[in-house]
Amino acid sequence: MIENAYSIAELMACVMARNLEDGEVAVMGAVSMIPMAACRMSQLTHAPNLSYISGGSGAVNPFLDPLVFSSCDEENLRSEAALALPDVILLEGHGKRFDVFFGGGLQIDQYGNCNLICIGDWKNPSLRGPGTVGLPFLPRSGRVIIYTTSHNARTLIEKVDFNSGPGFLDGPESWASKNLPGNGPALVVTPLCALDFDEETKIMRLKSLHPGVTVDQVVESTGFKLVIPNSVPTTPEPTQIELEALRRVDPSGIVRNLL
Amino acid sequence: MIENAYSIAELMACVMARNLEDGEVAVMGAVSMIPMAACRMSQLTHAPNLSYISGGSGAVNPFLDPLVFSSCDEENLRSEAALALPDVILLEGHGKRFDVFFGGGLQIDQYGNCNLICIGDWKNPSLRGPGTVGLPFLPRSGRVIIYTTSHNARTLIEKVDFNSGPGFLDGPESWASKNLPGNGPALVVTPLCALDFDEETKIMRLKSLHPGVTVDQVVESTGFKLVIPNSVPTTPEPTQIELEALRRVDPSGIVRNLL
Amino acid sequence: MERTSKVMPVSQAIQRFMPDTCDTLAVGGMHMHNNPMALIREVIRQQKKVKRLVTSPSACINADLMIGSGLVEEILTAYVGFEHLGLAPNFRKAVEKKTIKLLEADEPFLVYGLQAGAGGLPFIPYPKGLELTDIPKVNPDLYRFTTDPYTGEEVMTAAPIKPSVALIHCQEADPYGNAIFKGSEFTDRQMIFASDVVILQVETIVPNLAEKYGSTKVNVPGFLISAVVEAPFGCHPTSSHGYYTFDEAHLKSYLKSCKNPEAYGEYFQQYVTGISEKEYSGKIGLDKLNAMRQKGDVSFYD
Amino acid sequence: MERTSKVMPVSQAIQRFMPDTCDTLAVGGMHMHNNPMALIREVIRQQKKVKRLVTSPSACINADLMIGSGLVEEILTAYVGFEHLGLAPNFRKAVEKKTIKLLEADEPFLVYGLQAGAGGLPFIPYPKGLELTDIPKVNPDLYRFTTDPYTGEEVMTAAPIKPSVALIHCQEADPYGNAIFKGSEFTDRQMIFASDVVILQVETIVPNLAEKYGSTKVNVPGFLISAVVEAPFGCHPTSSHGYYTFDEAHLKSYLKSCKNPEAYGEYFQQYVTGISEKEYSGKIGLDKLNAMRQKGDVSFYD
Repeated sequence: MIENAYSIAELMACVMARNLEDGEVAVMGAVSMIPMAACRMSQLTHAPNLSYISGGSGAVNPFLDPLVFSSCDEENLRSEAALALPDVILLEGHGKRFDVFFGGGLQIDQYGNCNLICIGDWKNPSLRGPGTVGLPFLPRSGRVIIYTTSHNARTLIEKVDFNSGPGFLDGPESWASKNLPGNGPALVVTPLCALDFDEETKIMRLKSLHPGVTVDQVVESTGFKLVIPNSVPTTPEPTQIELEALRRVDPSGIVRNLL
Repeated sequence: MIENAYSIAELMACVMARNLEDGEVAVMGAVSMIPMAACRMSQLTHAPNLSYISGGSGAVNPFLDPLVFSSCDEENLRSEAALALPDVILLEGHGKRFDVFFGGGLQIDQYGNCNLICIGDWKNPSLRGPGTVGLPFLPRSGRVIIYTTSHNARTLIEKVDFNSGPGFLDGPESWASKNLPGNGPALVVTPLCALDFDEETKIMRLKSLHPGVTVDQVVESTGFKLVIPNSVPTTPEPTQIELEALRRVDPSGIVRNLL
Repeated sequence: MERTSKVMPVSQAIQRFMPDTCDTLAVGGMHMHNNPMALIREVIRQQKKVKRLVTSPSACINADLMIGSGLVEEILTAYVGFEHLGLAPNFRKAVEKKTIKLLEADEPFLVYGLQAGAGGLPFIPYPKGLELTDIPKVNPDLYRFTTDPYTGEEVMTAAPIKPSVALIHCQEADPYGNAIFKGSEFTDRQMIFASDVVILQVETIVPNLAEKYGSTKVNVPGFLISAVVEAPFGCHPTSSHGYYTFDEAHLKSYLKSCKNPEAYGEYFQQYVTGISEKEYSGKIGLDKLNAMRQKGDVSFYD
Repeated sequence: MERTSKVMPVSQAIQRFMPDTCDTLAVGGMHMHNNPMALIREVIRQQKKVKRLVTSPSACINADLMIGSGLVEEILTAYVGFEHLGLAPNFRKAVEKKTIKLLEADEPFLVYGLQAGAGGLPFIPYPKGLELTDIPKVNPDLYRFTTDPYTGEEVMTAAPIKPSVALIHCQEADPYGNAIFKGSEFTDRQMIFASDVVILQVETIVPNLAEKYGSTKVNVPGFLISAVVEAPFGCHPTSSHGYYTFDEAHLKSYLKSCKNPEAYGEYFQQYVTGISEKEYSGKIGLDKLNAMRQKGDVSFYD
């Protein structure tokens, strides 16, 4: 018997997993415990032909029983195949290899641009972040799933201080003018809600509220004006099947205890 | 006891081997039985720290006991290390990785330019050759050792019909103007003689005559005016030590029976 | 839900994944090694046309047989030959008689071009000195020049190569297309990464490939593979590294057959068009094939 | 004549092959894995200065410790951090306080740049779309633009990276420098190919490495290696793939020590400058180190 109580990080994993389709190929970078769990649980439930590459390790379809913290951990290499990092970079550059790229940032703006570089001016930052690693590949990926464990008005802001992971740039005109191979940001998953992007304005839109969260709470925690539909559904709770798969992937509760 | 009679191809291998120094790194392409034997015998005699890469196989320091015909044969992989072909191309492009590149051609001209493409005009060739493979890297290699098993006036000609492996180009001025990382052709080994290049004119120069060969014979067999020094020594015959090493490398006589 | 196997018969793989006229076909293998002959023979049987054939830096019977079949309009290559056995007769004839268009290239062009194709790079600039051959003069479409923004100097470039289909031989794969090269990879892995569709032939299908060899040896990810064809001895008459050596006698008989059209027709009838791929190994003789199995310690490559 | 071994003690390797002021130093390892810490600690002990430090796309304590030592003038990197353990304190402080010059890069810049350096390529042009970040604006020396000669479009370029010295960890090497990565290679093999001088630290020296693993697994050729240093547990507190995992408690204590200068000085005294590299594993405790050995089936990676 699986305990039915779930954590918010587990719900976030389920929201991501539901967005993944059978046969797709996904890739993720560092500190990606939730996306890794989402991919692996999807393989065990509705998407047995999903493939995913665990960041810098180059591992293709890690078995991840159990899940580990580090994207470059050798445990990832208990996998179907493994690529040297330069090969992963080839795949990321190709433009048609990845259906899904998981991204995030210190800041995420209304158009889904991400920033892993700094808060404030680059020359004189109030906070120096770690650096952007592979996020510049976002415009060459099928679609981008953005996630953050901090839904607040400092993280979700109107415009990133530094664009290190392009989303819809300055909005629909600038995006369209670039004619990029990727389809841009598609989904944002936070501890409060799931969001997508308005087709016309390319501005982030509330998609579903996690159980117990209100629209006001989301609005207050967001640093820009979200698109709010007339009726916003509640994010479905994890099903028994989802929880079973998730806890098989993550028996030690790495995701479960993350938030 | 080693039989002291030697074949011309064996003598050619010895001439090449004597040109290789301890600690150097050499590379060769297809149909390279003589250079491969020369490298391997050098390791067993005077150059234990010589390294060599056997063409397309990517094998580093094949043990080659015995020698094989094909540069891409799996037997080459009985070696110290092995690289994927794109890695060999990186090394060839670097400009400081290889001290020696073994080259050759359907035609070799007075400035050491090689041609593996065609006889006659490219658009209307009287003979279509196989293609040039890696010879364009010659100007980025420390020095080039050219060899041919056909010393005649059709092979050694004044100007190649198609330059697919640059030597000293159109002579000293054009060579100097290019300021290349390599030092150009250094040695030519044929069944009749060894040749080097005049320091000033960059024209091929008779260096030593194989036993029993005359200057006239070489001149008649060469399609351009060689530089002939006043006195031309005879190529020293293989020593007992050289023959022992060579036959250890090539017990089945692949090189021995080549010519 | 069940995971979908990509394993299928050779006829189905070619039928399904290769268009009747293929824009750019890449064939793997280098010299007389790892040539995906089972796939190539089937392409000829099914009379699929090829607008542009791309080879490794050193092609052999893989290209020569296809050219001999008359299905190839143009070829991008740096070498077609039979190494110590001599020139490639059909390639030579077709170029000399101008029945094929030749896109002359050097080895780095193919390596750089495939890498650019694989990585979405617009081109690869050459190291200085490689522009000194006559090749850029005869292939100005693919060899071009631009400015090095760091030095201001002019540099030669290689165009990206993006094959529509690649035919590749790996020694072993799992049913999902994850695969290994037991010996040399040549440019085959690059072709896999650069191509839209990859049809793989293998000696053996191994369900738990990564457990057998360790995942880091399995460097062909299954998601790049469209079909897996089990074709034991499928490289014959070329070698399959770690499995068997090349059939020198057969290659010589092929070369000899090319000297007159009747003999070539007979070779074609006997080994290609007149039989199915299933019948091929029987035609060669299983005893003979087994005798070519690598005699030495193949575990050396494991 | 005898072949010359490249094996030497860590102190000798750094003394002999690293200049007192190193133009460009590349350090291998990614995140908390395969960091060549034995070599790095020795570089700090010998107070070798570094004009430019180049890291893998994700550096960790390898870069942070060197920055903390005050020896680094500028850094070319795409990330310095401790993954799930948080930000890199010395890197962050040095950038915020401008005591280091930062050459901001992204992951592909490092991969492309090392490849260009390794292959003598003048630069690598980026795939379209990667010019859309703000990085090229803040690093115009290294990110430049040229014309794609096939389309006429403007493309962004990555400059070649050619480190004067690289410090790299491989799991095993033979005495001549032929070496293997048991797990992931990250960008370490590229650094080896791009650098003028490579100092290698290994867990174990294995005389017949190619016989043990098969030559195709041995993809670091000895002729690129200047010195081989045997340094068991030499990656501590980071992991060595296939040998041992990272020491999370130690990494956390390092991060904590960075919060005040006294504690950091004490850490330095205790683990770096106050002891020789030989004493390091004793300081950590061999029992503890052995307990971190990979528990699972490491033969999976063989």
